[in-house]
Amino acid sequence: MQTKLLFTLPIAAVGAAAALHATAYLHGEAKKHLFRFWAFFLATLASMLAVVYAPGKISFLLAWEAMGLSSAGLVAFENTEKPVRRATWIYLLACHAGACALMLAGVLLNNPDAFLAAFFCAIVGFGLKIGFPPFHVWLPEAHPAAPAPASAVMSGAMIPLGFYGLLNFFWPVCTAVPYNTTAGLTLIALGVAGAIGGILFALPQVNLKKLLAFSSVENMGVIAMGLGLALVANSRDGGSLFSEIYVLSFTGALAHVLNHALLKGALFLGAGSILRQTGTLDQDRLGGLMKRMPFTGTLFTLNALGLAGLPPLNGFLGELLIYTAGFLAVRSGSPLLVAAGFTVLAALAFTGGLAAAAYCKAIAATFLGEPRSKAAADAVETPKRMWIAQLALFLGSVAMIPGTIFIVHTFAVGIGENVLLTAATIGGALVLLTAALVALRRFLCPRGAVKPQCPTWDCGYHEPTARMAYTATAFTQPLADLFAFALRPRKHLIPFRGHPATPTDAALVTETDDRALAGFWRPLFTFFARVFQRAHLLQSGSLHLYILLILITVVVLLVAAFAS
Amino acid sequence: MNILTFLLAALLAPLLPGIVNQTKAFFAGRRGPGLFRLYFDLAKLVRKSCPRSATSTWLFDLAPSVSLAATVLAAMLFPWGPGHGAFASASAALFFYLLGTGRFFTVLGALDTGSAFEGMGASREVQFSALVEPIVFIILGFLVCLSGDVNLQGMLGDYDGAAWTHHAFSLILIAVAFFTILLCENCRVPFDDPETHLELTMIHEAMILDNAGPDLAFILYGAALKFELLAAFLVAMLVPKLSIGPEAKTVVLFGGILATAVLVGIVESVIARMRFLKTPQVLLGTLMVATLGAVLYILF
Amino acid sequence: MTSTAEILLALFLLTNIVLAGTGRLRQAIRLVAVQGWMVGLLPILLWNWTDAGAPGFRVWAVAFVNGAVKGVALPILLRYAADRAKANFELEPLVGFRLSQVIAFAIASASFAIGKALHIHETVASELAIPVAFTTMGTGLFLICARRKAITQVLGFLAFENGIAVFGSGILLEYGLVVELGILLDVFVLVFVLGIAIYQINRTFSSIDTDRLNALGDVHLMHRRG
Amino acid sequence: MIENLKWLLVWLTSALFVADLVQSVFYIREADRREGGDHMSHRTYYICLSAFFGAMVFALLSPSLPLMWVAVELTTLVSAPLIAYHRSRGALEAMWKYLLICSIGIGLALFGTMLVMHALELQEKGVAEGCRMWFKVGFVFILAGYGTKTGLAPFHTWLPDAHSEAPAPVSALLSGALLNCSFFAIARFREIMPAEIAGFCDAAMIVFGILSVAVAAVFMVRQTDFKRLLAYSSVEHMGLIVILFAIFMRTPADPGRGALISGGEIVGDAVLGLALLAHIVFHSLTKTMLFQTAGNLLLAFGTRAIASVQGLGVSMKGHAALWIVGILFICGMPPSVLFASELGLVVSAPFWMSALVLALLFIVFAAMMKVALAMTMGTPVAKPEPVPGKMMIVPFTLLAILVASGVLACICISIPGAWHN
Repeated sequence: MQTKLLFTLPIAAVGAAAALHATAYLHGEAKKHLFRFWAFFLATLASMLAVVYAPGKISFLLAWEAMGLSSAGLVAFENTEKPVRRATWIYLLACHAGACALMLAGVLLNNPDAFLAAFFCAIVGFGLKIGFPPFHVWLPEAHPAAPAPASAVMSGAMIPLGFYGLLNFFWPVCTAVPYNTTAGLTLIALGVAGAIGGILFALPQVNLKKLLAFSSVENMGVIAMGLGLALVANSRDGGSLFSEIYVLSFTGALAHVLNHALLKGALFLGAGSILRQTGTLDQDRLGGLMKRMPFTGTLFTLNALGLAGLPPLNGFLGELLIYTAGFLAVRSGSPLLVAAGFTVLAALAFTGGLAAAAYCKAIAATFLGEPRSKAAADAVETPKRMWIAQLALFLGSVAMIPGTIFIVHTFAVGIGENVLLTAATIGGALVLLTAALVALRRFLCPRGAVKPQCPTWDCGYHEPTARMAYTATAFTQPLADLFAFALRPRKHLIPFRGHPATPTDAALVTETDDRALAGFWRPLFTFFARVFQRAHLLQSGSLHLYILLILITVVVLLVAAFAS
Repeated sequence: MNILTFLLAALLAPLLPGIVNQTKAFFAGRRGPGLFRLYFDLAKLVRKSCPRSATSTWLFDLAPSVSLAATVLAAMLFPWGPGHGAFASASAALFFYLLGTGRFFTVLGALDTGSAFEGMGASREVQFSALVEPIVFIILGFLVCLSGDVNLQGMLGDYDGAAWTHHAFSLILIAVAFFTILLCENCRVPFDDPETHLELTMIHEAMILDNAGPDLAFILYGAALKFELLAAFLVAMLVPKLSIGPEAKTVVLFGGILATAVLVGIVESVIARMRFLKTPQVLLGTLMVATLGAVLYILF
Repeated sequence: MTSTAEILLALFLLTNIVLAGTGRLRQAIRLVAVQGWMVGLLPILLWNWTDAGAPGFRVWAVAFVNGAVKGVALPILLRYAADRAKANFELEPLVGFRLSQVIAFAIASASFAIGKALHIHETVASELAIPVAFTTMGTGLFLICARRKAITQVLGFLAFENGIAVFGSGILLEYGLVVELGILLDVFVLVFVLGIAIYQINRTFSSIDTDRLNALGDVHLMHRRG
Repeated sequence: MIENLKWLLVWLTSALFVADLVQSVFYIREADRREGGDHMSHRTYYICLSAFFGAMVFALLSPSLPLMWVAVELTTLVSAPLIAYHRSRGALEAMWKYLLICSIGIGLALFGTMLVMHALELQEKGVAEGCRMWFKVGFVFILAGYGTKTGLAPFHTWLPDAHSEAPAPVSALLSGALLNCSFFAIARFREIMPAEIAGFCDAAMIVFGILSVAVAAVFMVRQTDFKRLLAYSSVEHMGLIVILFAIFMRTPADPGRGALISGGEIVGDAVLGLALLAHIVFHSLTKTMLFQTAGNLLLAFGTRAIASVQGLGVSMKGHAALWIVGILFICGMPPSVLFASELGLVVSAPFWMSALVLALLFIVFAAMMKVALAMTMGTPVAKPEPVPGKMMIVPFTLLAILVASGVLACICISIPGAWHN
């Protein structure tokens, strides 16, 4: 029941905020388009609730399919764009494949001996929604394609429902002793891959929504790590320490579900506002929006800070719980658990560092510096509704600070509660101290002195232009190059042309595709399509061939008949 | 007692860069700027006004205060003296994430000016810190194993000296790893050379090109404090529970901090700054070292 | 008199082999006609005169109609269709005549094997009937695959039907009426429709060469797209 | 079971006949106006259509196996001219192939009928070991013969050509009614097979069912002609139906799962029985709706090439809705009754089979969705000449029925234990 409520909260919160945002976001659309959007939007929300409150397996499956279909309708909203069509196709395939895997999982679940098989089927089925690698392909396609409010709901509230499914149907058996080690290690492995892979691919993206989509993969990975660690801890039938680890990392994961829902929802809404005001999401063409869209900018910064998991905001508390669980696991002495603990600690830390980098880049490239295009230069603040929606979600996540503490408190774990309380207190202290220092600074150099007076110092060069500022691509280039073996960025260098005295502009364009799609799924699909097309020769149109087929088949059948 | 030691540490912080510089000066055969240079600089800076770039926004104004506040709070969490203070159950994760928040804002403040050089510095900063994070947490895990306590104050030196006789090897490995991190995080040679004044080769200094006056003072002091913190962490990590009593440990702690500063000075004067491209490699090596230390400790 | 029946069946078998080897349209049609007469004769010859007495009117009727349709009407119809479609007299094989004969022989032996496996029982009027039927059907289908012209395919189909008829009269004399009617109706309307079809095809394609009849199909579409 | 199936199919066929008759009234007039050309007279068309319907009902209700055979043969003969309604080269070729392949199939079926009847006679005479073989061989020929008409791979080769060349209502009737009738013939023979060769028969049917689904999947990928696509989807669904039937025949009625009771005695497992019936009915309805929509599109664009039909969402909204929803339904997306029936298959079949079938269905889904999206989304490449609105009446009516019953079915199956009745 608690889990039901816990997964309902994001649906309600993000849904409401997204609806508010959408009223302004879709302003000016044609009436029937509006109708289509709202129909699918409400259908999506309804089916998500149905998923959470489905009484049985079949009804869950139905609601699940309905959720996929209605949200596909949202993805297909801009139905005349070619990439949108592709995204819709990929998304529908992901939904359908997931549903098939879930059917099989449901069938296997009836047979207690085949639990692990069922579990792996479910991992595939739910993973296709959650976005475990390599099943995450649809996220970076569908999120940029869908209207921002839709992507907010999908990323914030829909994706984690996969975890709800796992908790709802598999947890009781997962936590039982024979299976939990395998299940836990699987989740940890997927989580590590998802978290690190997701954030690595988020880093070099220039499309803001793509970046956010990949960071969703990362956050889901973090949640999976937490759940996995909980399972592994549970597998050791030890004393209170193990149950403590279990509860800590379990609650940590759940808290992260909520944080991710609220903050990522808000971030997607912010991206939507930017798209609406500037008409582009290409970060190398944005910049300087903090002056032009102060509310959106500030909220985006704060939400990003929260989602990067940094104190004082709530994003940190969830991760802190998992960290603490990791420390305890390291201490626990059971080799498997110690290894798991170290893995989770290192992976989580690495993810945290990269996430900070990614969000720094997102904020800086979008809002800071000078605008890099006319569209960005002419942008103005959005209507109130749009940033109020984000503000609401941000405040929600702040309110989650006591909320998280309360959750931990209800599970009555001494250490976790203290750790959280201290962290929250320090967070408050951080805010206060910052305020004090700002006041001190204001006192030291009064208002007049703070006024902007000079251009940015550019090593003596006096006419700095936006072209000189570090672009998003440039900012992440060192890390992107460092991990080029995984990211495989595509670089086109457009060299100087013409006479050396009057050269044309040169340019270097770097794109980083999703490797899972470009390196695995697309080749796979193309291969099969090719093979099948070869097989079309059978239907070449020659009547003789057809009748020969019949003849041969009959003979084969006869042989079979006599053989059996 | 605890408050007093904290204040002492806070006062002591600006001394450390002075010590480093004097050491380097000694090795270079120069007179050097003097131990208390930074105190004078800070005193001068707080009296200056702070001009700021027309490009920048409120983030630029806020960044120095936030990062300083974060560092100070981290310092408050640190067990300077005996008798655990208010934050007995503060997690080590919190300690390092506070520094992370400080860095986050420093980077944003730098990028806020839209300067290419500051972007360059910021980019390097986030790259290196991202690579450092996992090393830090592996070391923390090791400390948890060592002390059996998950809190910052517990895991620092709450283990008995016997560990040194049994696990000296892994302790040394971990110490080396952490010292490398200390150099990297504080932008010291061989990762970064605070002395250089070519923007292209700077990290931390490049990020604060546009800051002046009290802002700069905040930043410089924050940097010094961070340096002191990490040094203190290193020392506290290496010194086990002493039989003489906790007060003795405080003395050892501050002595150790000064010694570390001298050590850093020596390192800076004997090796040169390496190419940025090599940094990830070095950090990877450090990761190996740390992991090795932890594994060895667990296995034996 | 069963022995005569078996002689007839042996001849029937021969017609198949010859049919497989023949190269001329009219000759092929003639062969099919001969098969038709034999199909007509079979019920009478297979009739167990000694203890069943003289066969009733039904058997005679079936025999007569069979012979008339398969032996007379259809060949005429076919020839008419062939003339009307101005088909030349060559059969234009896809598989050479000698090879065809070998294959027909193979089919025959295979069908005898099947006949063995089928525990042929005393209810069957003649041991030979089943294998011969199998052979005829197989040859017919084979001819459909192995000859190019539409009209030859009709011919093959007729042979196929003859095989079924042989089978029918071989085993199902007691209650075969409905089936026989079925065959007649089938063949009747079939050839009628086929005649029209061939006529249409001829008019539209100016040839009844079925190689012209493979425009439809996925490969073709593929090429058109590519 | 056969009784339920028979009456169900009679009603279904009549319903489809009415639907297609109404649609024909609009369709062929419109088709002549647009394409003109040489075509058969309308009177002949309607006569043939009615005769076709009559023959099918006759086939369903025929008391004896030979009569059923005669009726099925009749369906071939009267539907052949319908396929060649337009005397175009393509149409004639399609008719020729349909005629020849189906006649051969029918011949095999006749042969099978004879064998089986002889086997029955032997059975009466009490010749056990002999008649088993006769039954077996007989069933082989039945499966090959009627399977040709049912469109089971690899006997399906006539189907895509005929369905794509025939006028839309005829394609709808072929796919919706004719295939079922010949499937019914197979079912009837399967029912009288003795128990000891049941294993062989079911195995054979399952093999052909899976083969059909696989072949359909293979040929749907990169399909460029939307009517052929629908035709292959018919092959796929016939395969599913045969699989369902085979599993139904070999699954004993299990009171735990509930049993299907007809005429007082338990005839088999309820889940599978209902799934089978539901699948037959709703495949026919959905496919009829789709073929009629496809016919309208064909008239509007004058081509069956998918590449030139794009951006329906902009140019022909109503048909876009029909098309996308219809294809989602035929792929078994809820709320489609086919979802329920496929679920029934998955839960009752052995695991490997469910997995295999689901994988194949996934390929089908991918191929069909690619086409559906390509046609409905995007920007128009060719300006269609829209068809009169009255041509959408029947498809939309069918759609309404489908949605309503689908929702109902989904509610039913989602109530735990709803199967037990």
